[in-house]
Amino acid sequence: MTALLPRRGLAQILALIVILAVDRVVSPQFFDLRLQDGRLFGSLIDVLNRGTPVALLSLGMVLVIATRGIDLSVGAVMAISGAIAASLADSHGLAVVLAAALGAGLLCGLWNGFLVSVLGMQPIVATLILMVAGRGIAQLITEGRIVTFTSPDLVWLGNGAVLGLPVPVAIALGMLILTGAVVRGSALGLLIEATGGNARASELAGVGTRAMILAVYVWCGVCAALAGVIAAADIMGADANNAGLWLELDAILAVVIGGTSLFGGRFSLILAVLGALIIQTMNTGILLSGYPPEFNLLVKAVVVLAVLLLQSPKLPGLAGIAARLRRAKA
Amino acid sequence: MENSLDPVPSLLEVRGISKSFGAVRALQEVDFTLRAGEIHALLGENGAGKSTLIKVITGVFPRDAGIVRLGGAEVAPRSAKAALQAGIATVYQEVNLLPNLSVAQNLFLDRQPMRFGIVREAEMRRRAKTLLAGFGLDIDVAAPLGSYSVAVQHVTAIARAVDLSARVLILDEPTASLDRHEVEILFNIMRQLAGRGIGIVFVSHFLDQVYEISDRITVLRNGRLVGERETASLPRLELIRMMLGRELAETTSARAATREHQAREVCASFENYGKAGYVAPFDLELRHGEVVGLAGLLGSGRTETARLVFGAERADRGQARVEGASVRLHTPRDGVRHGFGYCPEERKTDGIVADLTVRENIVLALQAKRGLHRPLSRREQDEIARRYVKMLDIRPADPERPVGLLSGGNQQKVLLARWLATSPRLLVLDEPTRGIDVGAHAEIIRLIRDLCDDGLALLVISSELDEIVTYSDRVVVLRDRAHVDELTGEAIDVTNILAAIAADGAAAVAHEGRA
Amino acid sequence: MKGLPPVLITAIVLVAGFALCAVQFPNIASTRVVGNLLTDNAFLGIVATGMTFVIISGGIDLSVGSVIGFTTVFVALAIERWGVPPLVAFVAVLALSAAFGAAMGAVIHVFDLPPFIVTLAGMFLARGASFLLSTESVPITAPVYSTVSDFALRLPGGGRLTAIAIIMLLIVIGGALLLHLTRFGANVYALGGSRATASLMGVAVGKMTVKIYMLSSFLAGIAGIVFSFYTSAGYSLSAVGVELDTIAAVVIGGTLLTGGQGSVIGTFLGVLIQGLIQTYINFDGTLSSWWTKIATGVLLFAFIALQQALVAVARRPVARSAGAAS
Amino acid sequence: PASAAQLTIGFSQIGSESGWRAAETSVSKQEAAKRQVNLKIADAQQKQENQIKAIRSFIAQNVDAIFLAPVVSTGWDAVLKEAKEAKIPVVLLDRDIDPSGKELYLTAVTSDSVHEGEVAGDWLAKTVGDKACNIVELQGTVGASVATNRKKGFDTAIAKHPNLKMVRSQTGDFTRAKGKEVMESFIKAEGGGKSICAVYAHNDDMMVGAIQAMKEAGLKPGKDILTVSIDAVPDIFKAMVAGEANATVELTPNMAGPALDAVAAFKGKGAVPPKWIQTDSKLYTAADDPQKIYDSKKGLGY
Ligand SMILES: Nc1ncnc2c1ncn2[C@@H]1O[C@H](COP(=O)(O)OP(=O)(O)OP(=O)(O)O)[C@@H](O)[C@H]1O
Ligand SMILES: Nc1ncnc2c1ncn2[C@@H]1O[C@H](COP(=O)(O)OP(=O)(O)OP(=O)(O)O)[C@@H](O)[C@H]1O
Ligand SMILES: [Mg+2]
Ligand SMILES: [Mg+2]
Repeated sequence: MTALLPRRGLAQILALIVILAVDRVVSPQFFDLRLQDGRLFGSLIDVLNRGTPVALLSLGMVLVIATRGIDLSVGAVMAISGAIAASLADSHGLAVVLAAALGAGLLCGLWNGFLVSVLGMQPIVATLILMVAGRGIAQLITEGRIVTFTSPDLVWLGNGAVLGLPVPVAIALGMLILTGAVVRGSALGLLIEATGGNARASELAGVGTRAMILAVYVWCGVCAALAGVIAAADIMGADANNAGLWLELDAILAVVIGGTSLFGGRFSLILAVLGALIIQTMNTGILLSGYPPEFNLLVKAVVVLAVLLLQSPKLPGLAGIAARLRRAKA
Repeated sequence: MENSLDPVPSLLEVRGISKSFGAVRALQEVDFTLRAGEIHALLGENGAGKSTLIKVITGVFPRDAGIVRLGGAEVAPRSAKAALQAGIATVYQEVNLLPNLSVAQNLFLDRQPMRFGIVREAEMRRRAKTLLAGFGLDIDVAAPLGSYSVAVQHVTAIARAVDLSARVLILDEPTASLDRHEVEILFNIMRQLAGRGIGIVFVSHFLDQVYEISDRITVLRNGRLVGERETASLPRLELIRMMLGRELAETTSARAATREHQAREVCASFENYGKAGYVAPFDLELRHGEVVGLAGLLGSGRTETARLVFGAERADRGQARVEGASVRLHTPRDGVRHGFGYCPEERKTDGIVADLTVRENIVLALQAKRGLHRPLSRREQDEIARRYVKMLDIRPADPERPVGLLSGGNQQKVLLARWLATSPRLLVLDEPTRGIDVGAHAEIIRLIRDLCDDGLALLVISSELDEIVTYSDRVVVLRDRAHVDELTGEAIDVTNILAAIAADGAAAVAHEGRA
Repeated sequence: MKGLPPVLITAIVLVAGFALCAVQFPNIASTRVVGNLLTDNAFLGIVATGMTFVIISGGIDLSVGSVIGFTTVFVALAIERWGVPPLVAFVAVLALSAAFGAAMGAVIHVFDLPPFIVTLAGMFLARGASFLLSTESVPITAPVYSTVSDFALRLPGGGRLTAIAIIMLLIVIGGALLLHLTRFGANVYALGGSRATASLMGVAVGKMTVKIYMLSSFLAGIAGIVFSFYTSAGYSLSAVGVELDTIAAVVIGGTLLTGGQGSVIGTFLGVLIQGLIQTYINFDGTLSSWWTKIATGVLLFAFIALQQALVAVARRPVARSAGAAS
Repeated sequence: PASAAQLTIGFSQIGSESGWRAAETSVSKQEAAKRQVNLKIADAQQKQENQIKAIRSFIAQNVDAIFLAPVVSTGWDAVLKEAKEAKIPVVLLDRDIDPSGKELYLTAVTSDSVHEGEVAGDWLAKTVGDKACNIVELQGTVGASVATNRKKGFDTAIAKHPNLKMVRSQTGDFTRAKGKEVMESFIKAEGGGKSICAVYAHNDDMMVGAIQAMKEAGLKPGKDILTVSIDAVPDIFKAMVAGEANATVELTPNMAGPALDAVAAFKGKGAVPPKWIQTDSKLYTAADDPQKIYDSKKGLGY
């Protein structure tokens, strides 16, 4: 299937290259890599590692957005699953911890999916409910403090390395492949795109649109829960107050940078993840640049606008070049 | 075609218009001339470029080459608004006014009667009412347009354009969802406007209507101008040859005689089936190899019957059986599972998924039927798509093109392909030939027959009584959301159907189109 | 009138909620609390009015919270540090915010980009700009400020209808008139029905888009000024997250996020419902930080679910008499 | 006059953005329970407008006193005036407000966050001595007054020592995750951390994250790189026990205790407290038996 490969990712790849180049300018050692304690070490690895939570979120978010939905609760779900994982980590095995945390994410997704597909609420308010209440639930679990743990298994999830890569990065990669395999290996991808493109027509064609919508919110919840576990494992503690705070916006941004329309329909998993990497490359660059933090948001705004303009259908820039290249090839 | 020697001054002159969408050359050096006071039919197969020409003229699409002159002066409207201001009013093919606005607002959008910067709501409604009355429509103009049937929406769109038209009125398939009576009213109005010197462009696939109303005809084929003729001096067969570039195979022979429809097995049956407030309970038997036509006026409940039969709407009484076994038909999925198919009448909102490709649209129902775990491989998909693109002559023959970019008629064919691909036992077609050109129309009717010969059961809704008569083995007549009559065999002809529809004497007056 | 039934339903939900709260805490049923409700939510009511236009037109504006923040900082600095007369500062900042909104609208239209993301960039931009102006909160001591914040119409029963509450009410009324009685308003609905169709029908879609976002930012600017009256200060972190409260208020008020339907009055009721939830939680006073969040979520759910149930009930008889319309 | 046993006090708390804040809330409850005061806590979720609403509703409920932990220093005049009109005394906790509001509150129980920064800076200057030292700073949330003040205090303290140089400063939003991420990039940007001699973090949470980043980069926090931060939350003492942190400046979570005493005295005997009850900004280092302090703080709700 072509779907895992970017069919139209030229603009995104170029954007990433440009930002990487700018990062190299503001920080000469940006591309340095060395091996230390069996893991790679360098700014590029930081980009991958720090980009992992948003990349995971965007894997779920892109499917939700493909059905014309949106999930504002992912940040709160991260907080919940992180809190659960941290509270159980020192008394239970990793399997139990993961099952509980991901199970919580699944329930959250079910709730969102229920509100949207069965009760027919507008996705943005339906998930706003859990966005507000979910963080409360997470804080309830931790009672507002930072619950720390020492369980080496869980710590490994956040800080370990496989084949030189940080474990979170390997997990994100695994999730990308898994999601891709499930979505594109089955008919799910087509049916989701049909549902998002025209729910009424799809329903009449026999597509179980409600089930599709439920499924994508559930998956989004699971992805968010996984991101939450990783975020907690990373700092060896669950910070229910701040974990995942405002990350829903980054995830949505990543999906849109990845070329998926907020009006549903066509989606690309790999480009959504690329979108997350673009955001993180920019963030890491800002941190390395040494500019005062007052500038962070301004830089972010300018970069986001620039990346979007690159993709604008109306701008005879990259999109045009890409189209011409494709035509030349065809 | 050089018209400079024309005695009648031309009102709208189009010269050498070209327009490409990527690799698709939709128009190539097309000329078109509209005189003041004439009704000019613009004809051609599906995808010939009629709608594109119109949109280029009104500036909705930028043109690649060519000029447009209006009343001798060159114009180049950059938007629909500019075209309106220049005096060109248009009803586009996929009309669709704004269903969320009231009928009155739709009629007077952007030109509401104002006082002190405030819209004079009452005045606007009064004018709307008067305007629609001219079209034989007496409805509550304050209600949202979306609460009315497609036909009412269509009439509203036409009324708006007519009211707007200063010099040129362009109607792209205005009659596709109107019935005879409304078409009559429309034609009367068109004649009056033409009498006032307004030039009218009329697009239609109904050749009868073209001959009834138009003065001249321009034919396009594959984006090129084929010719311009006086209607009166152009024989029908010649016209068809111009449009298709070939002869049309004979299709309209009577059919009933060739078939015996007694000994056929029942495919699906419905007893006392209905839904309160939707359609009165009815009995209906659909047999393998048989075509059942549903006839009735707009709003008589044909679409509703179709939706109940397919499972798109849930019945609240009665019993449905498939091959003798009683079944539950609560959702479209149930229908699909039992081997039903349904082409809805509103293809844009209920039919196509515009962003997806032709291939994906064609395999959608089959995939939904097979379920998630048995995905069609890309090769199977390609093959299915290729087969049906060829069988139905979908143009352009590119399965990877987003369906939304196809012309209206070709979209309709994609929908048909979607259901044929599921090899259904029962196919419900709601206005299957709407917007389809003469050639394809003949193809589809032949296809319907072939399908029946292979044992498919068909339930077809059409406002074209001739069409219904051509292929139906039985005709069920509806009135006021109830099945009122059933005609079989020799009894099926247009006169009898009309009589059944009008059994209460007042034929075709009820235009309470409110859904 | 179109849009009336949903508004009515929202009103019923509000009144029912208010009655329930008053049963538990009789103090709630006082003009003081009602006056507070209006004053405390004045800035929210103002931005929500603008947001209603944006959402009905099928868009969204995430930048409003940041624009409020920027406005407060700008006004405070202009008055206190640069010595500009307050009135001039107001005019300047309103011009600035209107231009900002117009720019966002232009980008959305010209480059055909999703409003969600363009206004998200706008949100970063405006917040970033206010950080550049000042990261410290700047108190405003100009006499106008104390005059305005001291002004209040006394209501019977000890309540106060403050100047900013009055400004908000005027803007809500003005917004409602603009939306429901003018050509501009009709075009807003048209855009929300379908941009493409509206354009085919001769609506100048580009100009409308620019104007709508301009209106939203302009009202966010007014809300910022009101906020600066409310707090007598300018602070770069003020009104963080207000965009979500605003969107929630608009949607609770019966406006469809997909555009094409809704009303300013509904939005106003939505703002009051949110204020009521807040007041209830404050009156309870026993809730910890987390229970506050959970309770807010639960109440939000309850209100929306109640509203949807009422809508479903209200729609049923229609369906029975005339079949299902889409 | 009401006796302390019958007092109802409304407390407008900022929110629960950090462990320290949670501890302040729970200590306040404990202190109120000790004195049998009915404490109503309204959580503002970090929003000033919510705090103003909360105060208004406390006034509407006619409480005996109002505690306010202001999220920002400005903008309280109007609502505090209302409280004054209603004759309800207001006590500020943890943070001060703009001077213009001086006569609108009874007293303020706060620490001096500029001073906290100074204490941290002074400790660093003393510890480093004459050696050249490159410092990196993890700031709090941009625009938060505590962050501004702690930066100001620290900058003043090190300005007197030309050998101390601030080389990088970026915001870590007061959180562990951001603290870790920012520290990671500082390490990369400063040649693997070799040129960094000390980290100053505006709160302990960010420092805990930074310590992890240093460890993962193969550095030894507390030895290769000195650490000094503020708040004195339990986890930083744990790090001290492990030799990974050097110093912290305490911000006591018990602001309510003195405040309750002041209100009780005022209500009972009409005793007017001083305008500012300053809490101690005590410096803790590894020399102060961090294990014991950790044990004593563990149960406070951090
Ligand atoms: N927006 C578009 N983008 C790309 N191709 C388009 C677009 N609009 C039309 N086309 C293509 O241009 C050609 C002409 O289409 P057009 O809609 O003008 O046909 P038509 O004559 O109106 O057909 P019909 O009778 O079916 O309405 C078709 O091949 C169609 O696929
Ligand atoms: N439950 C439903 N959901 C969505 N659309 C519906 C539903 N029921 C009917 N419709 C649509 O409402 C319109 C009203 O149909 P109408 O009353 O005109 O019936 P009809 O007899 O089928 O007439 P015609 O087919 O000539 O339009 C139809 O276009 C139909 O597609
Ligand atoms: Mg056409
Ligand atoms: Mg119909």
